[in-house]
Amino acid sequence: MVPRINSMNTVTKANTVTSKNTVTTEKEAFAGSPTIQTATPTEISQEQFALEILNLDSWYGDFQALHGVTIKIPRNQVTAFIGPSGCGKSTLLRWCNRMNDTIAIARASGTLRMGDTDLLSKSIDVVDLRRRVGIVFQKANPFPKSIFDNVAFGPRLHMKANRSELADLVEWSLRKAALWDEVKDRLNKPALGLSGGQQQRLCIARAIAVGPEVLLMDEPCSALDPASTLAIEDLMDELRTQYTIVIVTHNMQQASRCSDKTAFFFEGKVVEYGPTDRIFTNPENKQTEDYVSGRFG
Amino acid sequence: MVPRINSMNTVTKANTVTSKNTVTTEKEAFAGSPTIQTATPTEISQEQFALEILNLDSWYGDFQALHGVTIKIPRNQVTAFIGPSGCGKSTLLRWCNRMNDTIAIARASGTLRMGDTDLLSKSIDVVDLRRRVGIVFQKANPFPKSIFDNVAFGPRLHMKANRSELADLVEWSLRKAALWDEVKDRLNKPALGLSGGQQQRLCIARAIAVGPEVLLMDEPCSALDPASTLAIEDLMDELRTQYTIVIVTHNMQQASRCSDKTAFFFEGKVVEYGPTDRIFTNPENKQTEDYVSGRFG
Amino acid sequence: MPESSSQSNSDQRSTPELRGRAGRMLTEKWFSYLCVATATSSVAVLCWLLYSILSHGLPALSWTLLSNPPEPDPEQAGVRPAFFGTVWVCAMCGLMTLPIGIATAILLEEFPPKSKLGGWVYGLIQLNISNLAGVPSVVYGILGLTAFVSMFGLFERDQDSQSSGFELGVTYYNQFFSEGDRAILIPVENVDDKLSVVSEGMEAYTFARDADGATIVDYSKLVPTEINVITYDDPYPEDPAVLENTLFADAEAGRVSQKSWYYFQVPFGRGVLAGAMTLMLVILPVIIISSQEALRAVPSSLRAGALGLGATPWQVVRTVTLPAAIPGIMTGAILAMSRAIGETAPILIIAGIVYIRNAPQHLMDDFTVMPLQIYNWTSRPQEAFHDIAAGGIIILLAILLSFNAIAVLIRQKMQKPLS
Amino acid sequence: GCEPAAPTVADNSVSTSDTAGSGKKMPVAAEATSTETPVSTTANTELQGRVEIDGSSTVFPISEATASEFYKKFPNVTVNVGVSGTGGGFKRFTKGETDVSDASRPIKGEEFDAANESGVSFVELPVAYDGLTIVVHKDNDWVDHLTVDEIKTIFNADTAAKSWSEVRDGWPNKPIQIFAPGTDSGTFDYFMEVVAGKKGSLRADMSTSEDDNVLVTGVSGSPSAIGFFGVAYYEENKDKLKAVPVINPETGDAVSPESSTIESGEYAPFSRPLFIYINAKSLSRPEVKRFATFYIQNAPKMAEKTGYVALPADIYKMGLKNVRSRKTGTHYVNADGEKREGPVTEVFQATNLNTGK
Amino acid sequence: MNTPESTADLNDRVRSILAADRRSLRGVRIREIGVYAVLVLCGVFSLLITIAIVGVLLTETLNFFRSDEVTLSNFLGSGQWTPLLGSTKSFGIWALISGTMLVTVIAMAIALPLGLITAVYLSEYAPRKVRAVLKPVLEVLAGVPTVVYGFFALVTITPFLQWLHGGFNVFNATSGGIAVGILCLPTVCSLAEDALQAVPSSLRDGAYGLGGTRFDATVKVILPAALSGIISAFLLAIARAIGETMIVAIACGSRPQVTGDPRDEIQTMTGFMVQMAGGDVSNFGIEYYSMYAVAFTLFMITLSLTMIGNVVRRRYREAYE
Ligand SMILES: Nc1ncnc2c1ncn2[C@@H]1O[C@H](COP(=O)(O)OP(=O)(O)OP(=O)(O)O)[C@@H](O)[C@H]1O
Ligand SMILES: Nc1ncnc2c1ncn2[C@@H]1O[C@H](COP(=O)(O)OP(=O)(O)OP(=O)(O)O)[C@@H](O)[C@H]1O
Ligand SMILES: [Mg+2]
Ligand SMILES: [Mg+2]
Ligand SMILES: O=P([O-])([O-])[O-]
Repeated sequence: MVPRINSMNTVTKANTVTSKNTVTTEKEAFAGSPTIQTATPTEISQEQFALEILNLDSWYGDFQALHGVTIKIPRNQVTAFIGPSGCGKSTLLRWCNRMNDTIAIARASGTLRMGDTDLLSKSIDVVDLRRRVGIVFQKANPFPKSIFDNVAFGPRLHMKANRSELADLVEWSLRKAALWDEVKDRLNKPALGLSGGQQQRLCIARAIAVGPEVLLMDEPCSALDPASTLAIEDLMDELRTQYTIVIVTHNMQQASRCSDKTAFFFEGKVVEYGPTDRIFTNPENKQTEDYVSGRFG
Repeated sequence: MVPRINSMNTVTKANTVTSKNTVTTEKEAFAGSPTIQTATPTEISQEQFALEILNLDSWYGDFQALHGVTIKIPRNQVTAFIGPSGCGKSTLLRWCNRMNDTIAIARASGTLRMGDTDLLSKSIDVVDLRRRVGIVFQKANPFPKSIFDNVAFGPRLHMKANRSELADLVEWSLRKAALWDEVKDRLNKPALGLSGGQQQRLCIARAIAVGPEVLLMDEPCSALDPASTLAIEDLMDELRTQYTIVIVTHNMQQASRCSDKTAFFFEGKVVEYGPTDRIFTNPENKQTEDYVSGRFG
Repeated sequence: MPESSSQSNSDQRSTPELRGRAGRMLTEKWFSYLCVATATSSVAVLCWLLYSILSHGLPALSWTLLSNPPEPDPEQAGVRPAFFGTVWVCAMCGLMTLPIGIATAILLEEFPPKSKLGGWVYGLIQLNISNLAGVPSVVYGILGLTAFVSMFGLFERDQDSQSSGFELGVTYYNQFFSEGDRAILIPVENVDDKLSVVSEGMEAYTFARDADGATIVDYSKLVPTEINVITYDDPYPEDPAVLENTLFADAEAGRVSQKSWYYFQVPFGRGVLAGAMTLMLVILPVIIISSQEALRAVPSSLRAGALGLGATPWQVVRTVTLPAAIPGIMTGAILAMSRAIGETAPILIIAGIVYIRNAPQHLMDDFTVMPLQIYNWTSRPQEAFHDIAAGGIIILLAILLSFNAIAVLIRQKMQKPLS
Repeated sequence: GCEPAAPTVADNSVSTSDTAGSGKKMPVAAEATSTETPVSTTANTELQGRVEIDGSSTVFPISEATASEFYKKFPNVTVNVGVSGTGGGFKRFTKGETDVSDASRPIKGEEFDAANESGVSFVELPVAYDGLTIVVHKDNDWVDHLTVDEIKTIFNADTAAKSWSEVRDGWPNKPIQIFAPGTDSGTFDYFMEVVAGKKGSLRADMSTSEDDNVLVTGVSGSPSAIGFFGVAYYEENKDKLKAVPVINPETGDAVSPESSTIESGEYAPFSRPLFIYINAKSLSRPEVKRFATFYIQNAPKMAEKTGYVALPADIYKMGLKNVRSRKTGTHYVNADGEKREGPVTEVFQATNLNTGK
Repeated sequence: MNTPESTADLNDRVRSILAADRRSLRGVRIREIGVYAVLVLCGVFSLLITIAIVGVLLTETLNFFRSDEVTLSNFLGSGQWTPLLGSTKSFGIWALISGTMLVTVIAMAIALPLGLITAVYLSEYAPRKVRAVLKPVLEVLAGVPTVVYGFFALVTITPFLQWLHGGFNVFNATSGGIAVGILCLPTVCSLAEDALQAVPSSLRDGAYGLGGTRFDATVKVILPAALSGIISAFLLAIARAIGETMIVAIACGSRPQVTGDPRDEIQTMTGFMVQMAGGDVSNFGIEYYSMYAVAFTLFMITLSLTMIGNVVRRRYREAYE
């Protein structure tokens, strides 16, 4: 156990440095991204931000979970949301692809934009939205089907792909999720036979198989062991070249290792938002400082 | 919210210092504790340790949860157990008052002594043991009865107290648990109407009402907000003058704030055990260092 | 709270005496004895019940009991028509109830109401289902009698018309019985026509015969035949071959019909369909509730996963929730069906006590079911009938136990962990 | 097979001879075929159809036994026999729902009217004698016999004896429990007419059931109980019950219900005929016609087999003739709608036939 | 497959796949609406059943009361139920209700204590192996058809009772009551056990942690906490006993009377309905309608019991929140 933990620490540190330096240069390595047909080059130049959240309020029944949240999430970077439990991180995330629609008492007002699309409007097609904004949850939730069927689930819903196209797509997604080599010989085995970390990567593969532009991750590593966490962090690092990633985490170390920007939430408000380096080394706000230094929470 | 958190930090720091210095002197303020009739003065002088754990192994079915654990828990001090999830902290705690008897598949071998009593022996009277070794759980679990009945529950089982004696005992316990002022006007209201923090303090009051010598606390604050956590920490600080306290916590800050000694567990073994100051500032073991500095877990 | 104590320091508090342990331990012991004794007596009751049935019924168990129709002579009596009646009724009942029940459960669990009014309606349906589950089955029997058997009296049968209100899946023939004891069948053109007068040259059929000369009663293999019509003045034919096709000119016909298994008429009458629909009322709430529980047991993380991939609610149900819940639903359905098999009162109300020799042939056929046959025999005073009733009970219990066993198997084998 | 029995019926060959439904047809030819052709001895699978029977529980054993025998000959004919009591059976029969109605009393005027109204005509067939048997528990050692008056004391609504000591001095002071057929029963009607007359009524605190088996169970389980039903149910349960001899009001003798006394009418006033009624329209169906003739031919045998008593052969002959020639109507209701009283041999005469509308 | 070139190929291919036409959302949406409509129809079906029950029972009951021979005061105020016999017909529903009540009381005297204590045993005391055997056994008991219990009552319980005490009738309330009690026992047991199991184990831990014995934990903490669940289990069992038909039809007899003597023959509401349907009357007349009036009364009684049960259960759900 000991060596694994040590190696984890070293490797992630190295990664963090690399990725941060290469964010801008790697944007060009865009070919092969499924987002290319929806995000045309002109659009890219127009907007720097994948998601713009302006003054968003949100309620569960009478309880206000978010108070005037304003965050602009940059394209092709990793943005981390941190904050104590119950501060509204997940709520905000779940508005970004309208997963909150499944909660009858959830309401929101304010602006939540993706390009020109108002994500909060009634008329928006949530099915299409969710294809464009994928989500990965805290607990890996593979379907009780085969590995192949898990990844092919989304494409089957949305595309008129034939068998070989589907196979290509599954392979590609699993490769992207760094899972291909581990599962290529047992694609027809039940996904529930995979380990926790593999399951979580499978869920990521499943999410990218429908070609989303944004990938939301709600504490994707909190149920995983250190080695799997490491694998997921590496994966995020690779995916950021093609996807805009938003990650919620309770693990300060993780946030500082993996993200480009960090937002600190407290009681439904964004207390501080800025480049990760600054938030962790030189926070402007006393609360932020207390939190990131582990003095409360 | 902001001022509260700040004050919390300052207050607890101050407390920690005081309490550590006064541990030995406050031992004398022992009169009036309900434990007096079982713990005679001669016994006190004989033994420095409330609990002696020597080479304890424990299994759940075939799974070995503890491997040769050896810890001597000093009398009238606070001992903290820390370690990643699943490392066996709760298991050890639950052997100390044989709560593990309720789990059919749990077994243990080794030595677990309280004074001269072998706590693992078959012949031991677990009912009396549990009176002497109280336990407080992670999630407050007040009975769905009135506040008074909750606190009086233990005494009614164990003592031939008349009504006024019972009332005295309840008041005394609630005062000790720093809850009396908040609930004295609604003793007959349901305990479930209290806030989370109050409920947890009620559970502590309930535990001390039967006059235990040792108080085991299994992550008593993990479900609480910062203010309630602060209140519980203050309470522990006061109780250490009369009780031996063992606390399991995931919160490094809490362990360093409140405890006199700390044991770090990893995969069923005690990796390091010693004075809290040393464990947190100058750990001997690499794993311990990684853990307390938040690098893994 | 005495005033003094609120002021006084805890240190002056007197400590009450500890209670003796012996008394508590004694209570503990006796209570545990009581529990064990009670649980044992519950098992003992079951054993008594089983013993009482086995001791009566085992000697009566025989192939005769399985294969014979009920007879006045207990030695000869059997449960065949009742057995097939049960099979028919329960199969029909399952076919109707499962889709409706599962659909209702899906509606309530997977399609949350979108508006206040919708929420109100859902609440009403949910409340209604839990109430329906508590309605005694005999009340359903009475409802079935009015609603299905007689259809509120809306389709009173016309005496002179041969047909009922509405029919489907039936071909009528006029059946004559020839002088040579053969059935001569003449197709009926118009159901309301009066019986025809026979004349030579009519389109007529007889049943085919196999090599041994035995009749094959099969309407699809009818053989066209020439009929020979005579009057009383004609000489009576001697030749058996001729006699077989000979009818008197004033011969009268009976109506026989070839009814497909799906023969359908309105009103249903006391037939299989009415029985099945009545049982449907009885077990529908059971199936809805158990399906709801099965659906609820599917972790919502799976739903969230599918929704997050852009699946519509129905796609979520079809591809994720329903497959995951199927073992649970099946288990519930099987248990509900075993309830249907054992139900007596509603069937008794619908069908009455009848002496039926044949297994039902189609949806509208008269029927009896195993429990009803058992009830019938139970109410006879002779011991011999009690014994064959017990034999019938053993058969019924064997069916039910195998149903339960299947349910348990499904629960254990097929129910994969979902997360 | 049923060939050898049926001693009182001369025309035991009808099963093949009546095929065309013609009364004019010569029995000669038929007789010749019936004894020799194999068709009559082996099962005939050609005949199809169904016969729907409902009604009296008293007649049920005969119908059930007949249906059972009939099935052996004609396995493709479905015969369903229900038990709703005579009255219940007539309610369905007069609406045309059933082909045959069992009855332990003749049809009543109002039932006849109902049948006429709905266009149902029928052939009336007496099938057996029954002795309405009054039974007590087999351990009952005090009831040696009962007079009609004592029976009235027990059963009449106005006297309604609570205990046996009220019935006759010297009998024990035990409560009387009564098990009686339901009000839809022909037996009930018959008993009520004899015991309570046209206007009176029977007491209300009796356990009633349309199923005579339940009555047997009841009486055989209660030492101080009394009940009544058709003799067949007593014959089947002789080991559990004791039949009470009834004092014949004319002769003053105590008479038990036995075949001889029932047949001779000595078992008065409780000797009575049993009937079946056959819907004339159904009778044109070969299977019903077959069943009807089969019923009549085998009635003596079946009656005896089930514990009843066969009627004089003439009555069966006449019944058969009525079936063949479709002589519909009842002999028991006169033109004014009144009931015609008298022994069956006198009433069941062609001259008495009331064909209705 | 694993060579870099093929991976590049794969990227190209996938790009074109992802760029290809999407499935028409319109078709999906239309199907969605269609499916929803079907589901709603099925959901509404259960409402229709209730409407039909109430409608049928109410109309026929009104027909019953429209008759001159029936008055509401006689129906609700009298204990004489003689629709078929006697000089004057009397329709006093209390004769039937009292029979039902007698049977129910006897049944519950058996089912409630036995069921509850067995549930306590299963939930708190039984070793896992015993539990693994006992639960299926009780499930089997619950699945046995009611005619079987009726048979058992008539053929075994009644002779046993008569052997104990000569005063028992062949048909008596006790025999049927005992059989109904046995029938309800598994219901009570499994529902009460569910309620006990639903008590969070943290409460158990709390009680043991304070030095409580099993008895203390069970009687002082778990039973009170599960009380409303247990009560709703009891109510359900009572409703079941009231509605039970075949057992009472076979074993309790057919003499409607107001009596407290458990050895006596009685008739319950359900028993009367079976007697009617078993052929005593068909389709006409006041006696026939009386069957509906009785059914309506029965329906109202069981309905109110389930309603109370629902209320109790709802309150119980909130208990630990
Ligand atoms: N479905 C819901 N109904 C009502 N309140 C809810 C619901 N979901 C969340 N909340 C409340 O909204 C607030 C914010 O919840 P949210 O899940 O966004 O917090 P979070 O920051 O993600 O916390 P965690 O780190 O524990 O996941 C909390 O107070 C929570 O209690
Ligand atoms: N009842 C049980 N049956 C089987 N295994 C158990 C049981 N309770 C605990 N375990 C296992 O024993 C190991 C130690 O568990 P324990 O609860 O002592 O860990 P812990 O250190 O308290 O963790 P946490 O911080 O999550 O409470 C874990 O691997 C756990 O899975
Ligand atoms: Mg969250
Ligand atoms: Mg723990
Ligand atoms: O023979 P009955 O059933 O009408 O008495």
